[in-house]
Amino acid sequence: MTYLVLDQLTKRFANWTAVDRVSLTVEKGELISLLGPSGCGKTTTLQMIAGFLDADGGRVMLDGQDLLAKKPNERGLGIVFQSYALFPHMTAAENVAFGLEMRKIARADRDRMVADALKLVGLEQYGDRHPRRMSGGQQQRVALARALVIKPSLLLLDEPLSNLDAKMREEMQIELRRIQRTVGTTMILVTHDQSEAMALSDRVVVMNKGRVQQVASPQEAYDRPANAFVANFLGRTNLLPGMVGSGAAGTVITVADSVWPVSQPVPPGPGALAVRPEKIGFVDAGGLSGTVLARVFQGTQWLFEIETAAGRVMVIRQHDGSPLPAERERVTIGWRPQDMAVMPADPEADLSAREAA
Amino acid sequence: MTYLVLDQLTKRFANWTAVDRVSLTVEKGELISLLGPSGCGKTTTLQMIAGFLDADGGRVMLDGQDLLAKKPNERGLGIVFQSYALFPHMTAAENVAFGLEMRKIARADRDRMVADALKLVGLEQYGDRHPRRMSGGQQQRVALARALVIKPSLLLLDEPLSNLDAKMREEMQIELRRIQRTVGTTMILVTHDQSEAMALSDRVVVMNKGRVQQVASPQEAYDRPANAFVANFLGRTNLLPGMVGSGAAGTVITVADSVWPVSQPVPPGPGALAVRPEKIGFVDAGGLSGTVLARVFQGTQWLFEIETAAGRVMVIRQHDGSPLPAERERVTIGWRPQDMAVMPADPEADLSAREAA
Amino acid sequence: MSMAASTDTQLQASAAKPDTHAPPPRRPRSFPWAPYLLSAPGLALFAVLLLVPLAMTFLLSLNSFSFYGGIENVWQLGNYAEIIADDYFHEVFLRTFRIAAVVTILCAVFGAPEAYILRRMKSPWRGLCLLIVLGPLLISVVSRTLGWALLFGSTGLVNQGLMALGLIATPIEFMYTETGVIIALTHVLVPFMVLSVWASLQRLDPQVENAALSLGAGPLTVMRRVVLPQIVPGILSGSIIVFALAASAFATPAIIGGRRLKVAATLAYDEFLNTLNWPLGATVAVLLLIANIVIIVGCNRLVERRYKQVFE
Amino acid sequence: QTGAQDKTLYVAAYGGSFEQTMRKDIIPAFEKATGVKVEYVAGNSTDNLAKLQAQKGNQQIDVVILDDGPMYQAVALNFCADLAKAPVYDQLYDLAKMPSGKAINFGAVGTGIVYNKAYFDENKIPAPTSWKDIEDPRYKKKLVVPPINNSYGLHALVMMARLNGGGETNIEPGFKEFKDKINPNVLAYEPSPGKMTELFQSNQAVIAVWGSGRAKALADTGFPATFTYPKEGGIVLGSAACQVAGSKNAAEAQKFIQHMLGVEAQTALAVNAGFGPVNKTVELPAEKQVGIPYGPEQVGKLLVVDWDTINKNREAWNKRWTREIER
Amino acid sequence: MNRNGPLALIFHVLFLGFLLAPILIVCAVAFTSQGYLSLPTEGLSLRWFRAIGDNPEFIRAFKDSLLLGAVSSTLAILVAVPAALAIARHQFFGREAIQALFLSPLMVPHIVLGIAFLRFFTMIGLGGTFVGLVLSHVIIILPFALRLILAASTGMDRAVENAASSLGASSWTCFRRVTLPLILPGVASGWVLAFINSFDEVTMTVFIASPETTTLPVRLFLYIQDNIDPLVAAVSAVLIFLTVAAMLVLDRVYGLERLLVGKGRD
Ligand SMILES: Nc1ncnc2c1ncn2[C@@H]1O[C@H](COP(=O)(O)OP(=O)(O)OP(=O)(O)O)[C@@H](O)[C@H]1O
Ligand SMILES: Nc1ncnc2c1ncn2[C@@H]1O[C@H](COP(=O)(O)OP(=O)(O)OP(=O)(O)O)[C@@H](O)[C@H]1O
Ligand SMILES: [Mg+2]
Ligand SMILES: [Mg+2]
Repeated sequence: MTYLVLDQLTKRFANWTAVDRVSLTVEKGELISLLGPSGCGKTTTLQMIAGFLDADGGRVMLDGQDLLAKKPNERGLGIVFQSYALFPHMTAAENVAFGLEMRKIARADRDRMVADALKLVGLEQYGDRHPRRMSGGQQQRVALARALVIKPSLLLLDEPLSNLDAKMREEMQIELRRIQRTVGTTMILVTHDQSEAMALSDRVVVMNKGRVQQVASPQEAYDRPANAFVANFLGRTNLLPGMVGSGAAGTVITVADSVWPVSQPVPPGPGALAVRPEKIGFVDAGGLSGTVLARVFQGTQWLFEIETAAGRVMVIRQHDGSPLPAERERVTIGWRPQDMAVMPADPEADLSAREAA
Repeated sequence: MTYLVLDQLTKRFANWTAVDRVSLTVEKGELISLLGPSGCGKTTTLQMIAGFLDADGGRVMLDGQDLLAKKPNERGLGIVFQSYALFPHMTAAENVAFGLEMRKIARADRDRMVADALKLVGLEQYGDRHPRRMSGGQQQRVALARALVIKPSLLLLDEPLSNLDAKMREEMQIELRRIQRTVGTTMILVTHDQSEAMALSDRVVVMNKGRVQQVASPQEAYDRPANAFVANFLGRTNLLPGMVGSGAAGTVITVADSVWPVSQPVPPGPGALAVRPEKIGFVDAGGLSGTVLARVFQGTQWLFEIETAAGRVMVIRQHDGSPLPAERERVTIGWRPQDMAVMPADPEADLSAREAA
Repeated sequence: MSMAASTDTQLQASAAKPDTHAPPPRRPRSFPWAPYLLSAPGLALFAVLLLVPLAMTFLLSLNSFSFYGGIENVWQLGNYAEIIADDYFHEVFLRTFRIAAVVTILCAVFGAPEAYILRRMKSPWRGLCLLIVLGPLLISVVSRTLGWALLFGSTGLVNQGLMALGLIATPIEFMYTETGVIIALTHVLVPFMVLSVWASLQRLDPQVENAALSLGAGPLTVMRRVVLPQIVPGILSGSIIVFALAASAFATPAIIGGRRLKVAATLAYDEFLNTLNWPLGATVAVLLLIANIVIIVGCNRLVERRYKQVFE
Repeated sequence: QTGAQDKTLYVAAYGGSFEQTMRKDIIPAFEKATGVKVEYVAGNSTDNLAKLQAQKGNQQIDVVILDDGPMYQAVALNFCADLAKAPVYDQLYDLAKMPSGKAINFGAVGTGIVYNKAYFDENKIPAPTSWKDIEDPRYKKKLVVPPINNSYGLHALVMMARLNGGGETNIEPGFKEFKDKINPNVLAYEPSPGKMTELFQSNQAVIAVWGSGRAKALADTGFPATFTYPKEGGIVLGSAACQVAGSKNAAEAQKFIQHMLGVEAQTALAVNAGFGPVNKTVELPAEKQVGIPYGPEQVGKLLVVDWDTINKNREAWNKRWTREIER
Repeated sequence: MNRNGPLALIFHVLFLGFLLAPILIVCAVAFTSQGYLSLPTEGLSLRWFRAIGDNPEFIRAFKDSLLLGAVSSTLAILVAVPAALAIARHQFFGREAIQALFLSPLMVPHIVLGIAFLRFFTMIGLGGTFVGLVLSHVIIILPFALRLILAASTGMDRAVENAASSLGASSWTCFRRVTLPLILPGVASGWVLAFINSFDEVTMTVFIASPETTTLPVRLFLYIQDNIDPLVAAVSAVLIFLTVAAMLVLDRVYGLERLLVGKGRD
């Protein structure tokens, strides 16, 4: 059931187009993530949906009604602002209670709901503290509680968890997911954290320079990016130059000292091989050889930088206790052919990505 | 060479002890991360070092001198504020130039350095935009540039990258690391992102409720947490209840339908087995059996939740294309004995963690 | 789900292609009524209660006057011509604006830092000091100037003290001098500056000042480069009030300056009450009003443009 | 009589001690006698004259009391109605009658010199006896003269002209005297009586050209001020009353003016406010006569100025005064 | 919180000294036993304070002034707040003209306004009424209120108001619950300034006040017609005392800090 439709939404600031003809259809109860580099227009898009910025063009339909014709306070949305926008003159509890008061909830119910909401974000003891006296993360959680407590049917979340530690963040993610499931809230989440977007969302919208690059399920966007920008933006990718040619077993691509079978139809000649670092493993033979330049511990995983004849290759291995090469060790790396993608050499990958949108 | 010493630093707000006898020694050129849940006193600690909050007790020595006796503007530190604290009436370039002006750098040099700094944070085109007209991430990068451009010998970073996307974040991390190496800047970084802390820092300081829990290298804190709080805070840990007893091959712990050899000296009786999710693999037999409750895609990895007779167990497997179980599939999980830790059952793990500090 | 998503993508991509350069439908902007509605009550009040009397005053300024005939309903610009031609009036107007300008500057120079200092004071002191700042406004101008006379008169405490100390031989002139008028006006008007800067200081984020400190700026530099530009609206408000009040002040110049130091307001007062030459008095008032508006609106516009960022 | 019961008469006159006297001694008797309620609109002469002009055509005031100078102006501007005939007018001195027949002086004070006796004694300066004494360089910046839009100041100017061979018709010598000889002594040209007292009280001024009534009020506070008529003669300054033209209570207004000229009212004004009685039949006990122009010979000694000439030239003099003397 | 340095404190003390000096002198004069203005050299006396009690019209005028000040400054605030918000956050045609109009009463000598109002009120039949007095005072004190509220509301963070309206607050509620509390320090100081100015006005009020309603300053002005005496000082001293007392009560009941500084700030 189509719930929210953005149709060619556009916003210009003076001579700067912050949001450029963004179109999007969101189903009821869906959780959609907006992803994209800093300054690509995510906040601006949300602000237009919420009604705080006038769109320069395009339409927004909610449940079949023209949203842009409504006043912000009649849109009935919940919003978590990137800058929190807490009421500085109210305590945390008063901040959270505000939306309920507007909905004329009886005093007793209100108090209970506020207490629940504060508990949810782990601030049950901080109800009567003013924002100025709270830490960054605490303020952010108050902002979250304030938006959640009114149980809006559409919730816009602008980097709602950016100042929380991993534990708290995960709890909050689970809460959001639970609310989405039980209350049926439709959510649009702006996040800079790709794993958050991947873990939470039904679909992701990847934006760049004000334009939508791809709308797809997380795994699809990750595994089958629409263009090089998306591929690059969603996690790291190794792009290795090679030469496509015909071997005994069909088309192959030769990258430095290794040869890989190609299943896609690619014209012979210079090409590029794309493979994600976590798909690469250390093999005994039959792969690309190189030297470990650096190994960086990242908690659950190790990041390796390998110097090969085809350039630097990043490799990610899980920190599961299995033996891993040390720095300056000579290694051979390999991957399964189905995990790689081959494309014709394109010196202007980024440019073409923009044009593709 | 000891550079910065915090000695029993304490801060009380009214009846609230935000920072409680924090002691820490930082070497010259070191990059130290402050980690801890939201509201644990990280920002407060930095603010005391910078001189914006008066300490209620304790000392801070920088390079052998008493820092608390100096005025904030004479401490010569660089700071990135959690709330950015940009000068709203100045353009991005003017913001960045401010510190240089204070240092009476000649006009031409200044312009060049500002341009370099803006370029470094990817804002070369935004020099004459005012903060109010910038996105959250852009503002944060201006704040970063402003602190970096003056090349301070001590740099305090309060969640400097929280609003940046993974790509930008990684670039910035590399830059920070480079500056630390080349300029020899000592850095104290507050971050909620554990992988950031792990990847960047020479040592991490884990705090909770105003107290230091552990100071150690990232890997050490991760692999040999000083207490249950640290273990829990740094990445996820499965804590499985079991019964310690004596088997044929020495001490063993029985967890539901599986038995594991114990190498540490643990008294027989009820105990707990701790094992990190990424150390757990799917095995054919000889492990704990259960059912896959949920599998969540997280970009480079998959998170599984397995229902076992000993409770829910989290498992992380790399997204490297190898076949993985589906939801509702019956599986058996296992790990290497050296990757697990066994401790006596402790219902009040959190409390004891606080006392340990 | 994932099927739907991918088709969506396709649709998106193919749909976007053809009209890449077609401008999105423009939304018509409705006329911004809000500001007019908001200022409507004030406008209505002023239109009836101020514009009518002011218009009457303006018409009055076109009349003529003679001692025995009183005000005559003729329409002429003679009064304006008289003022423009007579250098006595030039001197008075010049003095008026000189005093107003100096007072405004003094109030800004002393009032703004005081407001800043007040803000940084601890809780009970701050309220108390704010109250003291309001003090001068609480006593009538008559007793206030009485205080000045007792302090600074030729036989006042200050002069007596200085003479007793042998620092000066003859009393410093204060009463009936321009300096005296300026000091007394500054004394009365500086609270307006403090309060209005105070109101705009409330918005400042203290962390921003901390940021400047951490970058090596001394307290004075912080004030000049970081605080000052942000409180320009407050200083502007204060300056406008102070300037307008100083330029149209009557009581203080009349009492401290005496009749030999005439300013526009005392001039108008004289014409209105002593000679009953209302048309000429009204002309003085109209000219004062016009000059004031030109100066104030000019400065306002200049400052608002210069500090555009802060005013948004 | 029943009609008068709910009538209200608006009387505009000076504030200060005059108001006290009016409210205490004069108005209650009038109210009792006539049953008319009197509302007292306090204000000084210039304010009240301005009010008359502002409310021209729709006057709210019935009786107005002004200094004689402004009263001439009020009459000239047709703010006053003719006085009704009444027996009490026959009991008055001639100087009480104003030429137009529209206003009447109900009290007289004299313009002379006030000085701080304590200061003079302390510095062994002899008491001033002549108008010319205000030119004495010993009073540098210690002399106060009201400006000429005030009657006292005007008197001083006319006096200076007369002493130097001029007069109302030839004011030039007066201006010259002021410009060259008096100006250096003048601390301020101060019209406000309140301010004048303050200058005396704070010892900034020690000598002034002023009125007998004001001087009496100052001396009554215990301040060592002494008033003297210079040997060339003091000048009479009247306080006048008139019925405002267009008054809705004309008859009551006329009655009020007549009431003020009666013996009781005149005595009260003399004793409490220092106004020399204009009613010949008033008799004051000797101790109450101090500082009040009283009796035919004292009143007769006072000089009068020619208001008609003055008013003709007043505008020009004013202009000249502000530009030459007060600059 | 940053603290003030020694230089700042010296400045502060000198500043307050400058402001207080004449006031203290006046208060001292009020205690003289002499019949004229002098510093009490020979013994203190309360005679001039008793003299206030002997002048019941002072007390009545004081009450009138209070009422006038309270009514007119409240009305002025009611009109000034929306106008200030319009000017502070909208760019619209005629903005500067409106601003200049609202400020113009500051720039006309009050004597001129007094006469003009008197003529106008006489014309429309408001002459000598309390309503006329209130209206004329609203006009002359409105600029103070307006400028102070303007100073407080320019540059206010709009996001906070957006947050309120997103939570369902109508424009009015949003104003009442969020905007107003945030600009309250400006509104409060605007009210105080307006009140004080209304309370202190004499040049214009002399013409508009009627015998039935006369303000304290007008009473004093008339009282000193022929003689200044220490009663004026005593009245000032009482005013100061009453103000301080009122502020202390306000502080107890509501919190001066909260009013002038804003809630939840430090
Ligand atoms: N001015 C204040 N008055 C009272 N309590 C305060 C004040 N400032 C901070 N606190 C409290 O002190 C504690 C520590 O705050 P701090 O800002 O140091 O946390 P933090 O570790 O930086 O948290 P976060 O990761 O959320 O930014 C918090 O519980 C906070 O509520
Ligand atoms: N008021 C404004 N005037 C001019 N340009 C603006 C204004 N507000 C935002 N921009 C620009 O519009 C672009 C989009 O801003 P937006 O806040 O939507 O980015 P974002 O995607 O939310 O970024 P981030 O992740 O950094 O928050 C940015 O380049 C920003 O500089
Ligand atoms: Mg944003
Ligand atoms: Mg913090």
